[in-house]
Amino acid sequence: MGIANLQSIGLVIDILAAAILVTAFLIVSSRNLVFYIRLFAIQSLLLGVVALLVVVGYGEMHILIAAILTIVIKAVAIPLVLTKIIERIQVQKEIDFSINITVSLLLCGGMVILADSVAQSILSVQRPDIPAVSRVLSVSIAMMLIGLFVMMTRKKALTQIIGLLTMENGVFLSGLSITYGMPLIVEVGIFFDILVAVLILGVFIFRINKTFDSISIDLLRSLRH
Amino acid sequence: MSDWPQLRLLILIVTVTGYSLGALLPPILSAIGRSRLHSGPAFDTFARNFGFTSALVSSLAGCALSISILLAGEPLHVEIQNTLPLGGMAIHVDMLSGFFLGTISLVGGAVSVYSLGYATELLQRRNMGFFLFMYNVFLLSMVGVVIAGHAVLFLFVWEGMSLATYFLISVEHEDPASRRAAFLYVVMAHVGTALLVVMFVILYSFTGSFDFATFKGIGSRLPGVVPSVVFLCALIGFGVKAGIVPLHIWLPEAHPAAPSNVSALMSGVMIKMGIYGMARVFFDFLGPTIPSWWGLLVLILAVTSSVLGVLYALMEHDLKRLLAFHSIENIGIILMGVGAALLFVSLGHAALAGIALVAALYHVLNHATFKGLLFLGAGSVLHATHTRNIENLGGLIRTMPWTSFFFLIGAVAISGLPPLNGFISEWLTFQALLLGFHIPDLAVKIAVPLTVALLALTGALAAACFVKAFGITFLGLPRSQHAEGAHESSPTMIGAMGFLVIICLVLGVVPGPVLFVVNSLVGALLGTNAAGQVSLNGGLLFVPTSALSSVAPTLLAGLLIGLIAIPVAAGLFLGGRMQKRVAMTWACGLQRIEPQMQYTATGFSKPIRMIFSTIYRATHEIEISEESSPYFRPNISYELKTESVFLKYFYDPALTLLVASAHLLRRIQTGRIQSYLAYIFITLVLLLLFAR
Amino acid sequence: MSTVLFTLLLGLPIAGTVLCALLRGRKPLEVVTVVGSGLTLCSGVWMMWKVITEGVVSSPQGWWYADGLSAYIILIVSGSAFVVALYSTGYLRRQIRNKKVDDQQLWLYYLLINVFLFTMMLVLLSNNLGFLWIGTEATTLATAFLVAFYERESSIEAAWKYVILCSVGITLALFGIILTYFSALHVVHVSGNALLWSSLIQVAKELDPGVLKLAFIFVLVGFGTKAGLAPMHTWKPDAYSEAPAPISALMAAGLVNMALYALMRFSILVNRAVGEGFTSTLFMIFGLASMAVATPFILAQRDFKRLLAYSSVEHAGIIVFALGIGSPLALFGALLHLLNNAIAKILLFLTVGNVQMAYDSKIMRKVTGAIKVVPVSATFLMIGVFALSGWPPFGMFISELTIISAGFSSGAVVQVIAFIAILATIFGGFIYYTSKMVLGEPSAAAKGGDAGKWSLVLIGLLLLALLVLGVSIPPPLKMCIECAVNVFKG
Amino acid sequence: MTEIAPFIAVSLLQLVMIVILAPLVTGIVKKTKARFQRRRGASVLQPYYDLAKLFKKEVVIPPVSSWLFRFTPYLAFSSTLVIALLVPTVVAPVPLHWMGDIITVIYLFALVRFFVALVGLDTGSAFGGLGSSREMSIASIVEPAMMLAIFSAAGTAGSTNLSVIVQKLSTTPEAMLNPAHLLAFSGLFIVTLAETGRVPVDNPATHLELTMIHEAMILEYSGRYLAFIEWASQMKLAIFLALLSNIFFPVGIATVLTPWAVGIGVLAFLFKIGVLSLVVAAVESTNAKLRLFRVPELLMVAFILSLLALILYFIIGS
Repeated sequence: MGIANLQSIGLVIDILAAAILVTAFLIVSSRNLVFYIRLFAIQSLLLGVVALLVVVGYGEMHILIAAILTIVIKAVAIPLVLTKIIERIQVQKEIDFSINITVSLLLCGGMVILADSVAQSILSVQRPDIPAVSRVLSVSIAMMLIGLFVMMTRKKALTQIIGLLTMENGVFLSGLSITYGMPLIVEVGIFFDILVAVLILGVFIFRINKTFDSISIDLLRSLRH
Repeated sequence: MSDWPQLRLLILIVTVTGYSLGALLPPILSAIGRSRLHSGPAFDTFARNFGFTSALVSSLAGCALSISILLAGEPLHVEIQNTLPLGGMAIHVDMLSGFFLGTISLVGGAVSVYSLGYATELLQRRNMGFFLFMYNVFLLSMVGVVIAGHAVLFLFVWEGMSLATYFLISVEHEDPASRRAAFLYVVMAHVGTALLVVMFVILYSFTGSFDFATFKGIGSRLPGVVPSVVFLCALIGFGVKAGIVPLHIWLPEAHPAAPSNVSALMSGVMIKMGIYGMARVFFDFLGPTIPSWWGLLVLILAVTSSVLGVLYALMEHDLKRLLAFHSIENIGIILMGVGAALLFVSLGHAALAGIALVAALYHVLNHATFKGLLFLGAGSVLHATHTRNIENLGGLIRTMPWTSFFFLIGAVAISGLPPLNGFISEWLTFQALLLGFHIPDLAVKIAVPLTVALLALTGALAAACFVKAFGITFLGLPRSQHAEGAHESSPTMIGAMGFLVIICLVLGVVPGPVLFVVNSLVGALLGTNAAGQVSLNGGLLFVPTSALSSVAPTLLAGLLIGLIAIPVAAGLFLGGRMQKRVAMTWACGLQRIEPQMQYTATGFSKPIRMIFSTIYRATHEIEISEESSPYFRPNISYELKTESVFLKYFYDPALTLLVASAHLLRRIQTGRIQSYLAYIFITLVLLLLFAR
Repeated sequence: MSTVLFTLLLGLPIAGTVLCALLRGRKPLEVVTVVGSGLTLCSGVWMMWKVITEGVVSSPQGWWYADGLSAYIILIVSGSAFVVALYSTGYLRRQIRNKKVDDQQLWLYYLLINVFLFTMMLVLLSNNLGFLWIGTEATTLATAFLVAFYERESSIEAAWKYVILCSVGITLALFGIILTYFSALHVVHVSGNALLWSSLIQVAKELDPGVLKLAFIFVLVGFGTKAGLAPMHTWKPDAYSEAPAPISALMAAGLVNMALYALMRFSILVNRAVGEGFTSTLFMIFGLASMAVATPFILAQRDFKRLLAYSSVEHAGIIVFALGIGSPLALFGALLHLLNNAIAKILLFLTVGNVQMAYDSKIMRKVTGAIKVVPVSATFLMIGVFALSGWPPFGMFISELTIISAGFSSGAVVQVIAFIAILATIFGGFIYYTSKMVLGEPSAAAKGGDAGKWSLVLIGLLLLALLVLGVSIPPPLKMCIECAVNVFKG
Repeated sequence: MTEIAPFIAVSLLQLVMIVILAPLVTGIVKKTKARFQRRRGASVLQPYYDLAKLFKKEVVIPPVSSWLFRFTPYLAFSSTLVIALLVPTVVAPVPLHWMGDIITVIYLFALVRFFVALVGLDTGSAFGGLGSSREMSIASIVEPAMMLAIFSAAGTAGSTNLSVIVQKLSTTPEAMLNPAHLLAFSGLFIVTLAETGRVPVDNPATHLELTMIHEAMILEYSGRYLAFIEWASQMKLAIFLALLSNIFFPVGIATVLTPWAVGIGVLAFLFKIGVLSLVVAAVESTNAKLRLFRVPELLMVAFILSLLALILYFIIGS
């Protein structure tokens, strides 16, 4: 394909990245648990699309599988599992915050700035043969930080899983942006790990709910000092 | 003699293996014994006999080795090849080591014999194997400390010594006091060792080796304040072990807590290891070019230790605590010699330094003997009466004649009275200090007279304290059933004490030979013109001054005994009637004397308590049970406390602070996973900022 | 030849896993696990020997790779696994006797131990940094259920925190790896090899410093969480105190060392690219921070397993500090301390396991006079604590003294003095609590009943090993460590 | 010590001077005090009669007592004899001067005190304990004070050997005109009063339990034993006076062994002792005995005076 297409694809990827960031912000600002999971699903879907574009644009065939895995596992399977969990344990769908939304959003904005500066310092060494997309990289780093931030500020066990997965998405996105992803086998392994992790965490959520009959991790405070 | 070194090496090996066997076999034996119950006790008894006997054998070998080293003069050096990263371990026995080795072996041997009898009652209650293991390890590690020629080996045995002592102190671990004592001891010891590690590592970073040979006289090659840092590390690190005020707090707790044979070793020998370390580092390593404030600092510490030690001792009614405080006092006296030596060296008077150091080292040996003796005596009393509180004792001179006699000798010796060994070393210390008069230096001219004054004060107070200790414990009437039921100790115990008594007498009456050796050892340490300062001829012992001042211990003792003939004769010729009548004398005009009428230890020390009330800050409370009529007060309890300034104003607050801050810092483990995530997040952000 | 070795080291645990998955009943599970881990240890020894004789060993396609460092760590990890497997048999039998564990749990226990061992081997042997990451995440997942073994509230809480925190950390590490990959892509032209350690180390000099610095930061935070360096250590006390004693032992002796291995690997790479200063500063900071953070928790503590957990934080700090010093002597000390720490931690976790069973409590207030209740274990505990605190005649004395000397002679005076001060303080806390537990009259809680003879013999052997290491380092071991140290200097 | 005859002779002279004269000194003091009190008083020879009488009497030994009770009188007497051989009276240097110096002398006194105090506790009577307690407490300040006082004199001679000190000072009289010396003398004088159990520290004439110190310890003694103890303490007084006089006014003391010089020495010694005993008597008669717990303050004064003397001496030298 011609340079023009490449640039247009780059443009699209940029837009998608922006969209992904928006989903991350929405996650931060949303109150509803189900909505939360949906947002994550959309985010993963967009991620998958980005991966596909990389495949199409730069002909990195091994990403294809990664893209498909992303869509299948992250955009479909995991959200389903999580929704099931929610239905199985009738928790109230409200999420309670430890920091209110406006402040959280401001902080996340700050993180985006930090992320961008880090991204710049990484890309300062950009070489012609690696057409990395700067905004995408900063978005991905920002997502990592935001994911971590979500885990820090939300009180439901489930939200922590979402936060973790958001971080994962960020890492994956960064991989796409600067290295066209990892070698295939590695990608597969990573996906496998993530899946297992989510399953195990799901099991724990069940147990927590069984023992504490709530999934609010504020109850998990018996171990101190 | 070409095979001389081989012979000495052989003796060394005998010493070490003896202790090792004594350590290793008994546990096995008593384990076997416990596995088969019927013959268990027999095994334990055998284990005990074997353990202490092999300790005795090693001690004899140790004596032989030290004598051969001290006479031959040239050191024994052994290099042990090994794979440790910090290089091979070396054994180096020079005259200084030899002298301390002799001290250890002398007391160690006597105590081992004593323990044969003493440990019997321990045998029923305790795991004999473990006790013997630690006992022999303790002796072995002390030997190791003095013969070590390599810092790694030194620290190794040094910590081993503390470890063994820790377990020996906590033998009676059901008693919270002994647990506390052991804890206090081991923590203090570890802090001390930490400083020693710093010291050695500093030297290492300059020499690139841990071998003592490379440390010799390094003081002059160290830049700037480094020598002073090394000095301070050594002073504190070794001072903890020596128990100098204000690092002494573990000592009065630990000595009473340990079994008496162990306390004899701790007080007689172990605290001297600190002195050995100081002598090694100050004179052998840091060498002749030193600032004069070192000596002054040591003198101040010495004076404080000796005066406070004896003053606290006077207030004690626990026999072993009393002796423990006297150890602090005597360490102070020893340090007066060391400090004076440092001072004189720094001002370039090697000759005077020689005298001071001879005094210090001789007092090391003397204190080892008579303090060992006294602790063994206290052990016998404890063994016979099961109480350490002298207020419950009395009249033992009739039930325990030998023990009381030996204890009396020890008391006279530690009070520095002629004709016993304490007098000689105190005399030398006085002489050394007075010679400071010849040094034109204001600091010296102030410090020396003060030291002299306080040394004199210490001696007098010590005498007072031991009149109390001996008088209340052994004289008069028994003050309790404990004391009435007392019995004389077993032959081995008496024999051991008798041996130490003989040593005390010999060191006091014929100090010549030992002093001769110490002289040459000091010469080897401080350089030739320090040698032979304390000259001896024909039982006459004198120090060189513008005019001679001298003492003739042998003749003095001879006359003291011989002139007794005169009053005896006078009694014969002047007085016609020689017969004596045992009858009630005036005795306050009472019909008979009740034990309660006797003067108590508290009463005895009251005048001194009032004279030095500013130091004691004594608080007493009197509880009178009010239920009875005001005229009959059946139970009136009187309690008197004298507080330890250092505990109250330094150690306790420090500990409180530490624990409080720990509780404060513990808050960071909140239990909230969010905060944990926040830690990670913050760390990450900070690092990202750090990297840019 | 090398293929056989790799197959053995990875295959044996897998085989163990599969067998355990199929088998039921106590005996066969025990046999499989013990034999499996034993054989793994043997092949580990073989590997070490091969590495010493032939230098680097790697598989034909370059998937697997082992040099002195990894071989040495493999030795420690598989050794710990073997000891723990041996001890677990006795431990679990007693647990079953006390009705604390049912057959289902038993099965899970042995299964997961095998998985755990496999994942650690995966990390230690993989040449591909991606696999290294996968393996690390897998260890977390494998141990998750072991931490939550006794399904108490507290154990579930601990497991949750453990999994979440470690996953977060590892995710960050992944980004670090991607950055490394990114910087390597410029210089390694076969993009498949850009993640391979063997090719990375050759081009290390050409890698971009700036990117590697960032990469190292993420890796440090990530694997630091796994190794339990402060302030990412927070999961450790919870997990260690809730897991069964043998598992705590295996985590403290295996998992930590594995994570430290990953850190060493990256630091080697980064040092080549960036120069010594960067990593050593970070290592020193994190080392001292870990030691300092552990101190208050050791001075004021109620739970003796948490006490040991914090000591594990402290010793991880010690090792990292030594890595920070970086001189060959310091590295030698660090690797020696790695071994000492592994032995001492197993020793102590197993002994306190016995004490805990005898008193049915791990609250120190309730545990006194252990010397009369469980004489042997109590003695081991007492001596073990002295060994752990760096007293002669035990190994840690030598390794710590080595580290201190190395630090001083490389000019890090202030840090080393802080190091010494912290060590002394921590000893105070340890001996305070230990003497309270071991000495005195037994408390009411005491039920008595020490571990079986062979379990005690096993612990005794560990103590003996520490003793030997304190008196002299056996020449073969010295060779191993030197071989590992050479990896750093290349 | 080449020719033995003068050696023996002078040693005997020493003994005579102290042993035989000691009771006389006490007699003089007693007589003077009597005169102060407008009494005629007993003859100056009364102490001799007392001793003779005591020797005649039988010894009663309290049931609660040990061998120490019987041993101590002999030890006390013999040690005092040894001291008598060391302290220059008429001749300096005394023949056995090298046997022991001032430190030895002080420690020998301490030895005696140690055993006498033990005897106080030996009989089990409350009085004995009281006496030895007070004795040891007071000694614990007096002894160092005395040591310092004499050390400051020792400084001049550069030796602690008494004979050397006396010799030096007698040959260089200007050394005596020295502030340090004055301080030292006053210190030593208080010490003498305390050591020999004189008013205002102790009262040898009373047996009133609240006041007595030395007497309380030996209260249970009788006969021969009492005689030796008493005699020893009289010798002690004589020795202290000898020290005071010869260290601070070493005029007339014989430094060569010519009959002439020795004769002068004897006369000088008798004169000085006489004067000093008069002074002591005067002090005793003009002062009241202090309360026991006022005594330490007085002794502290002595201690500080001597210390100042020593420091002063070290700093300004001579």
